[in-house]
Amino acid sequence: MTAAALLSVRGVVKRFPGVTALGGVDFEVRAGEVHCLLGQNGAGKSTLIKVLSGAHRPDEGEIRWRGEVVEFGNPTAAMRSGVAAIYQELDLVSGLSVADNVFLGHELSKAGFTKRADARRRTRALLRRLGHPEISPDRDVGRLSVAHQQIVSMARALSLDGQLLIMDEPSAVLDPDEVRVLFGIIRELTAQGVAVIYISHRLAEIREIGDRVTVLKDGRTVATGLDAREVKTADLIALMTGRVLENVYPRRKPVDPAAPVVLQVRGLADEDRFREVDFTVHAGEVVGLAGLVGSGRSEILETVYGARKAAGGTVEVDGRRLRRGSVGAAVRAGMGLCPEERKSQGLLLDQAVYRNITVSSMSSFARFGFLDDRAERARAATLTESLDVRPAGVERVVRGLSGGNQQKVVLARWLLRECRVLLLDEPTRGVDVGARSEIYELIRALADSGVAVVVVSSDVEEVLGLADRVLVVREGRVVHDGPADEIDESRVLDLVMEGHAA
Amino acid sequence: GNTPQSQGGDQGGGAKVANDEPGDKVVIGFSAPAADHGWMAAITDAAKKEAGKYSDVELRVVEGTNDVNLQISQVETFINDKVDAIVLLPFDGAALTPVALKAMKAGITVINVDRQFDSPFAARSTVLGDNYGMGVSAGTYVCERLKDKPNAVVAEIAGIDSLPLTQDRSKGFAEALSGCGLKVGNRVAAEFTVESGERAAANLLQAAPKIDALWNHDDDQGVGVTAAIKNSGRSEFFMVGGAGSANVMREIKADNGPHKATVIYPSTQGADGIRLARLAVQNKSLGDLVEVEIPRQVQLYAPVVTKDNVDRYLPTAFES
Amino acid sequence: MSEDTAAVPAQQVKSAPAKKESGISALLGSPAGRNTGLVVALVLLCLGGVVTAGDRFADVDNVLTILRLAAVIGVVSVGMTFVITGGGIDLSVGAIVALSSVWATTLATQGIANDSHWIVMVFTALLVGGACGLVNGALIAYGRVVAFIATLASLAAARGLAEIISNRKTQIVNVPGFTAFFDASVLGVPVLVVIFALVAAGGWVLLNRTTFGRRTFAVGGNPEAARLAGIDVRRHTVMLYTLLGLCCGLAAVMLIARTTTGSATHGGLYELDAIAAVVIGGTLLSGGRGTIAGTVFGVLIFTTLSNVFTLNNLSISAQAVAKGAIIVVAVLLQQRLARRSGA
Amino acid sequence: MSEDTAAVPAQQVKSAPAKKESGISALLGSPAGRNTGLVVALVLLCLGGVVTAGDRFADVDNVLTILRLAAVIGVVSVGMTFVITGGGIDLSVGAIVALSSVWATTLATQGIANDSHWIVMVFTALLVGGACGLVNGALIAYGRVVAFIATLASLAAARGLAEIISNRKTQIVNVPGFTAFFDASVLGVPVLVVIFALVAAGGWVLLNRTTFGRRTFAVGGNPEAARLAGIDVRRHTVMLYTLLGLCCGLAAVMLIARTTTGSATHGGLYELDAIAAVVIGGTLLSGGRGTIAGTVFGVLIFTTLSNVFTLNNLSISAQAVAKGAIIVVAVLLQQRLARRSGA
Ligand SMILES: Nc1ncnc2c1ncn2[C@@H]1O[C@H](COP(=O)(O)OP(=O)(O)OP(=O)(O)O)[C@@H](O)[C@H]1O
Ligand SMILES: Nc1ncnc2c1ncn2[C@@H]1O[C@H](COP(=O)(O)OP(=O)(O)OP(=O)(O)O)[C@@H](O)[C@H]1O
Ligand SMILES: O[C@@H]1[C@H](O)[C@H](O)CO[C@H]1O
Ligand SMILES: [Mg+2]
Ligand SMILES: [Mg+2]
Repeated sequence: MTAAALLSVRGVVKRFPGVTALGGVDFEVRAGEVHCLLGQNGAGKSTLIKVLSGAHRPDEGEIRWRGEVVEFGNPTAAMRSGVAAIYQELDLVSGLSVADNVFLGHELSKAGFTKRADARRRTRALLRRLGHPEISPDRDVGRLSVAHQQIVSMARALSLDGQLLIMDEPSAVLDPDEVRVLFGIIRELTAQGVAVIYISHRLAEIREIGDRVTVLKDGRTVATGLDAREVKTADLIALMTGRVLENVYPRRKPVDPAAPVVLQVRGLADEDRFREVDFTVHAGEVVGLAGLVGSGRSEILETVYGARKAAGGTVEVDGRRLRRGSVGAAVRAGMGLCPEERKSQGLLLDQAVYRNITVSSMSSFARFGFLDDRAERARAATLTESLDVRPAGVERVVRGLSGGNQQKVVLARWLLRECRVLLLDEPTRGVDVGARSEIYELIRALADSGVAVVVVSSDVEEVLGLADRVLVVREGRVVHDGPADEIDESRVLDLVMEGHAA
Repeated sequence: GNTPQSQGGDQGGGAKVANDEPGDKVVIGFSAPAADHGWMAAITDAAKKEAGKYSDVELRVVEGTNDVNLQISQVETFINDKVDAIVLLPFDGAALTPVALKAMKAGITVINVDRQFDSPFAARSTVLGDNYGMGVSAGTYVCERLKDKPNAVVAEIAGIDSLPLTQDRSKGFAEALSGCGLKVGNRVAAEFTVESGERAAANLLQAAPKIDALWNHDDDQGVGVTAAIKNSGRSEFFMVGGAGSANVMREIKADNGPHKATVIYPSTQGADGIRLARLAVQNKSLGDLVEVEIPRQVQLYAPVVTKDNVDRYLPTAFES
Repeated sequence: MSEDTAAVPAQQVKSAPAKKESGISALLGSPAGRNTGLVVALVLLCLGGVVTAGDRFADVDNVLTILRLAAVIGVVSVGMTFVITGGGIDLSVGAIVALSSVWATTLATQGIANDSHWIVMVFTALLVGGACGLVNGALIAYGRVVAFIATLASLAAARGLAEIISNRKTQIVNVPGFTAFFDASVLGVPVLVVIFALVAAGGWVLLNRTTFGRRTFAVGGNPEAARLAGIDVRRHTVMLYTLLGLCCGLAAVMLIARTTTGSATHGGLYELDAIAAVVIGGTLLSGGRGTIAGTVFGVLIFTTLSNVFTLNNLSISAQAVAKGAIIVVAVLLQQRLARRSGA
Repeated sequence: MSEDTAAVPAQQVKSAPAKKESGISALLGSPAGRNTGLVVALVLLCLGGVVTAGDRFADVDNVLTILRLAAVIGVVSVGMTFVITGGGIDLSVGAIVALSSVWATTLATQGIANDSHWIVMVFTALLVGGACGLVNGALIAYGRVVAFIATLASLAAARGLAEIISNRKTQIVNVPGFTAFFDASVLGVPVLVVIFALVAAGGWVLLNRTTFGRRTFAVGGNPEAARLAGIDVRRHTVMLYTLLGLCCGLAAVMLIARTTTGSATHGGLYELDAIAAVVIGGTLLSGGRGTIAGTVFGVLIFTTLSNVFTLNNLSISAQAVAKGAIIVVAVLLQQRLARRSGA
């Protein structure tokens, strides 16, 4: 242990009933550094963060803060010591305003009365610093996009003026531009001696912003203090996954030009978010939708799926026109959607994994309405095994799974249903490198079997690596539609940003 | 009837001599609706007090309830227990009839109190207040006082409106009034409680800017009605009470409030039921009657209490 | 709703993944085990009954009395379990029971029943109950009126209607076949108890073994996710309230049989009794989690409590105080034991 | 809870992007505007009153009567708004009002009050109410008993206790100073109405302008987030129930003044009335969203409704049916208008 260690962690263990989430974690963080935490989904990163920020009590182990042994019995204690955290599951209170959320728990007040003007002013300043002056401090947080919610969370963490700032996958919902702003702020903070613990599944980011790296695997430290710029990607992946990964993106097969059109969208429009959206997807084709956060991609997908009412236009599957605004009709026609916000839109959090998987195909397990529970579990088990959902066990309640594994459960739902059209909104958000390549394989395999796939992603590299054809969406309009191999990342970024560049 | 408060102790029927001698032990089950208002609480209290006077009576009182299903099961439990008698003030007379019949068939003496069964075979004897008669008494009194005012405004504050007994009272009142050419101009219903009485009266007083007479079915809710009247500062009318609580009688006696009369609906029916049950089980007769069996039905009288006769009734009145 | 506040720690517990079950914890985790606390509470209550009332409590007749008492509210509570599991609430159940009982016993209905078959009364009650449930469901699912308010409105309207139809008189049943059928016993078990058992068993199967039940959990647990998974949440919601309405109609038939009357005062405060039984049984008021077995235990705990009180000649007010205390103890017991079983 | 089912489409609306607000919609979005539907409903109701009952309705005395009747349940409802916003529920409010009223009017208390000052009665009621709330809160937050059940138990226990203390008799108040104070008027406005106004205003400030209020929203909206933000959720929960208990104590004082009595029957079904007023006012039963102004409108709608009915000499049954219909209309109105304002 060097003298400069701001925080040092020794032998931390955290058990949940039936799971040992942390089985002995050691690492230390120095003032002024960006310390990256890497690990597969379920490795224990978020749990560790919660232990460090006082949200969980460790069962064993020692935490030293500025050299002294501390016990953060609750989040307040940690905050008082100067630890601020941005949690992976954005823990904001919808219904409260942005400013209220930023100062929740450490309200600016006088004799119990909130100083609303001050809070508003300071919130505005923080948001400006984060590059988002357009977010109003008075907006209800629940009505912001996920990306903006992430910004608010960051504002909240900054407002605490901590000595250690912990960020659990902050970039997952941000677009490249915003990530750049975020990194600027991180640099600013570290220059002032603030330490940052940074978690991300995007290795490129680690290299760009990180100083040192600690890798967790199955709740244990497998490597610590690695130099973020020196260490080889292959080594990191090997440390995390225990195996060697050659190609993240699967090889594309040329799409058969004679393949039938499966999904045909014409003139789709909604009240105000997008209009005149036309595109077609052939059997076996993967179409990627690139665009800025808030450009309307999610709304387009949801409208195609019938989950929002369209103001105009038509959607056809295999040449048959779907009834507007009916999810049931879409599902019956063979469509499936993995929604953007898996917790609030995708999952039945308090129910077993297998029930989450079979919920859209119940009738195939039922006879006169009676379910064959055993068959359900067996099918679900096969799927979770092939997707490597961890920890295994289809009876497990979904809430207890790590974010990446929850995502796989949603995917499994539509794999089971054998769709004609699969709509994926940010399918790899929060998914680790290993699993991500597995998901890519899966998507590709589905396409190869004749499914029409539409993928929305904020990760341009992902869109280009995965899709056969790329659509760029800007402010509710499709501004580009062409083969993926005829366009490169910077061109996409240009298209995406046009008129946006500040 | 007697009340826990009265000093009289042994009243009624002059039954004291032979009938009060201890006889065979009698186990009596007692069930009544929820004591959600003073009169009903007084019923149970009086029954308990009465039973306490007899060394040969063991009384089992069960939770008051307005759920007929629960009350039926209480009676079933009494039947299982093989009590000697059941004194039953049913929440709904008709609904409790089958189980009372069952008890009678099981050889248990059932005494029906206040709200009547719809089969004569369901009870050995019935102690009834006279709800219709109450309305008639109140109406007749109002007629007497207002006979010179053909356009007089008469208002009525009823009790729980969904109970048949309330219907009977209102019917009697309306019919007596029509005898002198009057009718009820404004009618509201309360729930036998002080609070509901105050609420109903406050609204009623707004609905009727001028009133000549007001009949209130129940003296418990009457406490609230009086409070509302006092608060409104209105004094142009007189008021007739119902059931006959001690505090209303004191008010009548002192002549310092809106109440000028009240119509008695004895809260001692339960106590009478206990007595009858004991006598019937022990095969005794009702003292002052020549008849050797206790009667099938005792209907209590609903007299009008006024300043002139209040002293006679005050000792047996219930405290609300 | 309510329990969310308390649930902060509970949620943590709730979210615990099912561990590999072993020995005792496996037992406790089984359907019966999940209700250990309730079973223990019920057993303690019965012990209390035996100690204080001895044979009078442990008698077959007494047990049947408890079960008959439980039957009517039990049927309503089973239906309520579905609605609450599906994320709803229904305050109008008592009023629906009243309205159904009144409608099924009007002179006209009884006349038709006497001319044809008593089953007409049963159908009338079911029809009225089902229709009320349908209206509730439609108001909530398509009218988007908050369930609490929609059913509060129905409560007022249905009771008012029942009073108008019955003219606030108790309607006495004079259909011999009807009473004869429901007064009978099957192998010593009263028909009413048999009906309750069938409804409970049917409810269990429906909730735990059918697609309908599975959808109910989904709709209650996360309606948005259920919708995006292709479930017609609104239609399902309507079905849930209609099902509960049918249960109320059936309960009305049972109450008519038990009292030989239909009345606008029937079913008073059934809403509280039913919700209490359901919630004490372990169904989450916030939806997504429900258990029929728990509900049945909940009903039995409340009815046994009344029975033990009846046998014991306690002062009435003291009973109320004791009841409060016992409810809390039962819940604490259930929680401690359920927690241990990792449920 | 309940409204989640109904909220499926509502959620959609919620997650829809807020459009740039302009003109009318900006107005509708303002605090007053958020309650447009309620205001419109109340205005329509009053119009109905004027048309059917003319001067008798539009009379100052009548308006004061309505306000006086609204005052007691109003104070309870303001307290209930906090508990529900904080994610809880309290079924014991009526029983707490009863117990406080009884305790504050025992011969002993009145004796002390007569010997010293009538304020003793007020303190007694507040103390009893606060203590009951504290017990509720502790059971829920630390005992982890589901709020519905915990307060149902308190309901039984508190009413039983009130009956025991009062011996089920109505306790009449003979403390001249007390009655004189509360019967008085301030500039023509009855003291009870003044108290209600103060409580409502105080409640509004507390909920919307203090850290306590902010935390109440957080605790109800997302208890886990509140905990992570360093809020002691359990302590806060206890405070919420205690606050409601204090409101019940105050309501008891007001009821004592209005009826000149304390009684174990006071406060009957206040739980339903208060929850209904709160929910119709727009507070979410699932917590996290609450409005004092809405609650006040909710209370006024219900009390005005009975007043108009009485002025029109409507039969109780017809009142019930009409009430049901009007509630639904009010809610639909509120929803359509609120939706338009983008709420
Ligand atoms: N509250 C909880 N109850 C039970 N198990 C939990 C809980 N929280 C986390 N776990 C378990 O602990 C392990 C570590 O989860 P954690 O969320 O820390 O992973 P992670 O490294 O953050 O993964 P991801 O990259 O997917 O976010 C997982 O197996 C998870 O199922
Ligand atoms: N100017 C804006 N910038 C960012 N978000 C906006 C803006 N206007 C509205 N939003 C919100 O952003 C949400 C996300 O928009 P949408 O889903 O259409 O974008 P997206 O392209 O899918 O982006 P994301 O990757 O965040 O999902 C919308 O629900 C909307 O409420
Ligand atoms: O319950 C009612 C009322 O209390 C009335 O005052 C007397 O008759 C009883 O039956
Ligand atoms: Mg994580
Ligand atoms: Mg999106």
